Amino acid sequence: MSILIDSGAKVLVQGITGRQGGFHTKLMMEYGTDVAGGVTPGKGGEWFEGKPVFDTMRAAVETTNADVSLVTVPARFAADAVMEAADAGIRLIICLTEHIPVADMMKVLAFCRRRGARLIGPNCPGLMTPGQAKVGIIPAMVAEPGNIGVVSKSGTLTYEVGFAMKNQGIGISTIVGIGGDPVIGTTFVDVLEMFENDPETEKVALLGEIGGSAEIAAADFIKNAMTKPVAAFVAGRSAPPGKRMGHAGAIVDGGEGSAEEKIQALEAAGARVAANPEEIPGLLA
Amino acid sequence: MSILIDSGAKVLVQGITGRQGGFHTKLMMEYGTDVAGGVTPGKGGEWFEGKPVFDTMRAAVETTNADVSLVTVPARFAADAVMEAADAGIRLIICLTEHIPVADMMKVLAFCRRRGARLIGPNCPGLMTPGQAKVGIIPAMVAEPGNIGVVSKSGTLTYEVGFAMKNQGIGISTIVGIGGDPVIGTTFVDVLEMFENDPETEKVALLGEIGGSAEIAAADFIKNAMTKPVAAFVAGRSAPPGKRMGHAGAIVDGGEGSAEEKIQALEAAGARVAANPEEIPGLLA
Amino acid sequence: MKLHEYQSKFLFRDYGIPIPQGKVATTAEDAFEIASELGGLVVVKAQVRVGGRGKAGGVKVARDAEEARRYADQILGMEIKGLRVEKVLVDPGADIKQEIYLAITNDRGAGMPLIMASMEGGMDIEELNRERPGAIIREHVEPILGLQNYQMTYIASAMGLPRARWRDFGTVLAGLYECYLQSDAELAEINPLVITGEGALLAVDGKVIIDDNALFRQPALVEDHDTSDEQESERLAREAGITYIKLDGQIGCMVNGAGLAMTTMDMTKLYGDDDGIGPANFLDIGGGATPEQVAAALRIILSDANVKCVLFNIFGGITRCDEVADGILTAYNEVKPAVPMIIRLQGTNAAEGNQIIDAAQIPNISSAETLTEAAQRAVAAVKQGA
Amino acid sequence: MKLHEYQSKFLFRDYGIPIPQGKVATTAEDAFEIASELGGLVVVKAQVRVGGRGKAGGVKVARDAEEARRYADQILGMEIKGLRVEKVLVDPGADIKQEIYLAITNDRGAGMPLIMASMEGGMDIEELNRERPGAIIREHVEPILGLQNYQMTYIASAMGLPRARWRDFGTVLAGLYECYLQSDAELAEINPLVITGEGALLAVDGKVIIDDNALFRQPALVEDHDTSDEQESERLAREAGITYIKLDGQIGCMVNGAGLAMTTMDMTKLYGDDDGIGPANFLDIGGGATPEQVAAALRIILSDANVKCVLFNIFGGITRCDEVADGILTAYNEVKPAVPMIIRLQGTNAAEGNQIIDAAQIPNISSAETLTEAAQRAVAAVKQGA
Repeated sequence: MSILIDSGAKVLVQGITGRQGGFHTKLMMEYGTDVAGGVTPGKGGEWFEGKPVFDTMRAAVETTNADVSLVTVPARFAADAVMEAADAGIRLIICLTEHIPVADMMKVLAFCRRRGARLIGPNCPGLMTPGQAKVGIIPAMVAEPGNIGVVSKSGTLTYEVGFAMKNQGIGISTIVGIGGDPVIGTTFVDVLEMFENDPETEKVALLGEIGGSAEIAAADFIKNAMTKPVAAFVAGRSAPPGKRMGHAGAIVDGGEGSAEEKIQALEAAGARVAANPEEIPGLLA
Repeated sequence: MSILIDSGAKVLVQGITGRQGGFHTKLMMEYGTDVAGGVTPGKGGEWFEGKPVFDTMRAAVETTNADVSLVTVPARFAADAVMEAADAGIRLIICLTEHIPVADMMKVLAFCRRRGARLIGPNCPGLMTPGQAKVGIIPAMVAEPGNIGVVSKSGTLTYEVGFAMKNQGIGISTIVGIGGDPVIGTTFVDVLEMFENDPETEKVALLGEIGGSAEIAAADFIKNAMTKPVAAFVAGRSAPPGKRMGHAGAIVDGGEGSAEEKIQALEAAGARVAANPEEIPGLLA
Repeated sequence: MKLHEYQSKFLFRDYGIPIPQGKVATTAEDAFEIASELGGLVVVKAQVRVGGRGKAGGVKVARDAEEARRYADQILGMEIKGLRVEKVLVDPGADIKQEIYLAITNDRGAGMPLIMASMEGGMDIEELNRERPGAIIREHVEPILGLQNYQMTYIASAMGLPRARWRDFGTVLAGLYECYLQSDAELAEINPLVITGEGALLAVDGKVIIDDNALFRQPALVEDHDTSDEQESERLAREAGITYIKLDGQIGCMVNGAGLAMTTMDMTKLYGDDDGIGPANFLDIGGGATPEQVAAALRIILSDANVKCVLFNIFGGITRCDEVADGILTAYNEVKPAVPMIIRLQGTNAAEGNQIIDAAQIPNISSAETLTEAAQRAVAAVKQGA
Repeated sequence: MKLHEYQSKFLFRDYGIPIPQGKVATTAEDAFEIASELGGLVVVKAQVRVGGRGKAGGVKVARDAEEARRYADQILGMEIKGLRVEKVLVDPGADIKQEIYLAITNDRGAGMPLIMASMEGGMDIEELNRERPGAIIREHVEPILGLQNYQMTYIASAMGLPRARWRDFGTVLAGLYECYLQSDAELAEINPLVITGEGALLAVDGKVIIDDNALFRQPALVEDHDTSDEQESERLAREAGITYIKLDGQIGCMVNGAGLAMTTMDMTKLYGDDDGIGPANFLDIGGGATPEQVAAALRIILSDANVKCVLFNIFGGITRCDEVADGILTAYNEVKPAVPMIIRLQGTNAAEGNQIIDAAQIPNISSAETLTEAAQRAVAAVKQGA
């Protein structure tokens, strides 16, 4: 099968009538994702690409029984949108929106946990289970179905690695883009655990980067709880300390979060760490 | 046995060096309650009646492994004290303090639920399992051990009924004073459920009053889930609507919360409702 | 602490909620001045803190300032449900297209703030709730988290508010929640919240009740507390720090503990109702009342001319009945009431307490054993005196 | 957004935290004036937003105003870790009895604010954490609930603060939490928080970093943003809305996506490090960059005289590589860089994109197939040019 989503996922798009929301809704539908409708407050009753638009998530969930939502609304409204989804009973919320203040995310995360909703992101490209469904902006062309699980903090780097794998005939069970923000809903460890328990996943590719200690926690998990092989890459070996490298979370601060310590921890845990992401397919073959 | 507390309960008193806290600590110890110590910020390291005083609940719990706390601090500090107890891992918190703002209690209650702590009160006389332990201000003389569970919104009315039962040779398994505030940690239904599941409790006396709908919920529970007989009294039949009768919660408002509707509901549920609390022992005999 | 309509609305205004540009008058002349300033149709509204002002003739629409003066003159000094009208609010007439109900209250059972909203405003919410409960949208707010934007959208959408009003409604609701929160209100109600002919929202009537336990952190509200319509005896009790509520019966009750105080009232009614006899008041003297407080309480009870008998009911738990008996005698000697007094002491040192009372041999004081006996004897004393 | 020490401390003052009565000087003469006003011992502190100012000679204790002038003259204009000192803070000397560390930061892993406190302040927290981690008290704050009083007592008690200081410490901590919260800080640090000889608390040094994502709701902080120590190229990039960070290498990088941009940097270093060759910058042009933005980015990259080669690495996902190729050529024609440029396009319409680049037949532009090839060729180009 896959983790988190499969062809049975029923998806609502929050901000479906927005530019980004609408564009990716079409691409998701083309890919075969079951988009049940969307929400734009004030536009309830309209239709978008043949799908109903609702004013509220509560109404949308009641009508469609959707269980997954994709948040594409601007940063100022995104925290509210995620909480609305969690409150409406959505089990899996994928938040693409970037530039959400960390203080808001900390509240949102506590709220989601209390409501039993899993949040992916924010500031992430979303999920794709090749051949079944995609929720987010990962391009269809970067992966074919297969047995490698991919989890990553980064967007285009993931596409790059997925595409390289595809070119070498290696397929993917699920790609999970967890995002590069400091506070995110789902961590490497969460996803590694799911892949470990997923019968369709044989090996895992982990794409990390500088900042924070999520890769160190991942290494601990790999060492203590994983039986499946892991190939990894950590971006930012050439990044200077104290400078934020694009992603809000990508900063080596007070000696914490350097690529070196992460690579060392991953290698010590038995992961095979590539110096060049183009080596990843080789490490998984 | 009993519900909520027995002779094994290890109790911390928050505000142990205060006038009220100190006075009742002595009475509880005389009764045989295992008071492990107390907390008064800034007085850590002192002793009270041979028991250690701590600065914080965290330190007190770490040192004593106490599982019950009694909050006796003034209203302005009580919400913080309850949260401190819940955060320190206390399983059962009894809050005597009256005049705590409802807004504070709503927050405290949400916090206690999240921490898995049960709160009794506020503005309640506490608990007593006759012959074993008492936590709170219920006078030792009002009850002997036995098989009647007593749950009540009120203090002196409970003593009155307990004393009347004692004079007729009827003993009590546990007395729970849940308090007369609008928002309280433990309701009639919670306590009825515990009595229903307690092998040492054979019958239950419920002492309610006007205001809110806790007695209606109790009636529903008695009807649907209780096998043990319940005798009840509801105070405030002569109270006019729109006037608050002493307890912050005792007000008939917008036609809701009258004694008549509560009595009707309890009778319809099969409870025997006394018109005079001095009839209660007779209804339980 | 219940606020007057005018106070509630002025408070709403502080939180960005639009209200009519009215003012308060204490004389008919003032009302004329305000109505003249406002021009056109005005509404003259009695400021008393009870429901049903309209039915009692306390709310009148005046076509001009002259008529406003006339109505104010009628309404000022009027008694509504026992309360004297000392102030009227003179509001400009509103062009009402739709009446909305909007309130935030504490939901006791859930332990959470509850928002109630309905397009069928104007009428009594209890009445609406009985007749068409489905017309009321209910939404809880997580007390720690506070009101979220999506909840406002949900309420507006679920109640069927026209979309063009959503934004303004959100402003009003957010303001009302902030008002409820910052004022420690147990109720903050706008009824009706009006949609005017031009599509604006306007809080035409308002009701705010503040949590008495939170008054220590609401100095501004306490300072503005307007008790002009309060009963004299309740004012005295409030000033003495005693919880006293005047009732219609003949038996003055003095009890320790609120639940027992209600019960004592109930007992007098249980045994006296057939003869039209019942409690004259609720009074809880609490746990550690001093003789001075007992005396003050006694004076307040006796200030009610209906009182024909005083019933003391004390259950001594931590409190010792002998000390209470001493206190009662001290108070007696100070106040010297002429009416019969029944004293029932039970619990800790009850025997000693009763001995003290009996030993004093005061002709109009007698002690009783049980609550039942005490209540029955109080009823009998009233009947005898009648 | 990192605040200067003086800004951090002035912000603290707004939240009731006591700070020294110092002022900022931009000239030695100003420093003399301030020191004269303050009287006695003063500390002259370089205002640059990097650590290690003291070791670099940017912090001096002056015995009098004359000495303060001399030190200010030395420090102003000094370069510390590549940043020019444009301002000094002149603070009165404090009578230091004890140095405390106190900070609130975002704990990423827990997703909660984390308070860190230690009686061993003054030194670097990372150093303290390595050497004596047990000396640091750590306490999480529930993000929805906020800091509670009992947590303050716990921290004061657990860190071993003398009891006489608990109340003042509570005021400072509550103020710092409020500051952290209201300012959307990701770090609010006082180090040291000093206990003076008289037992008062004083925030002698401060550091505040604001969450860039929250600047939209921090207009006052944005307005006060002091970039006097910012590098020219980074200022230009910031104004153009491009994420650019200058590094020390020779290969200018232009990439879409932050992770891929870091990776591209890493590849140039992987293949060039042996020859002392590496990335000249981090630059993420994002998803939908216009030709104008590409041109601006190119100009910024080339403003760095170290740059000997530019490497474009674009993975076209939703973005189409042919459109990116057009954009690059437009930018090229505008900027006309003389250095060699390696362009690597992959993903959607990569073939078409490469065709466009090749067809343009610009001598110093060549396309590469893979990232590895592109990085290796960029390294080779730098070596050839050297």
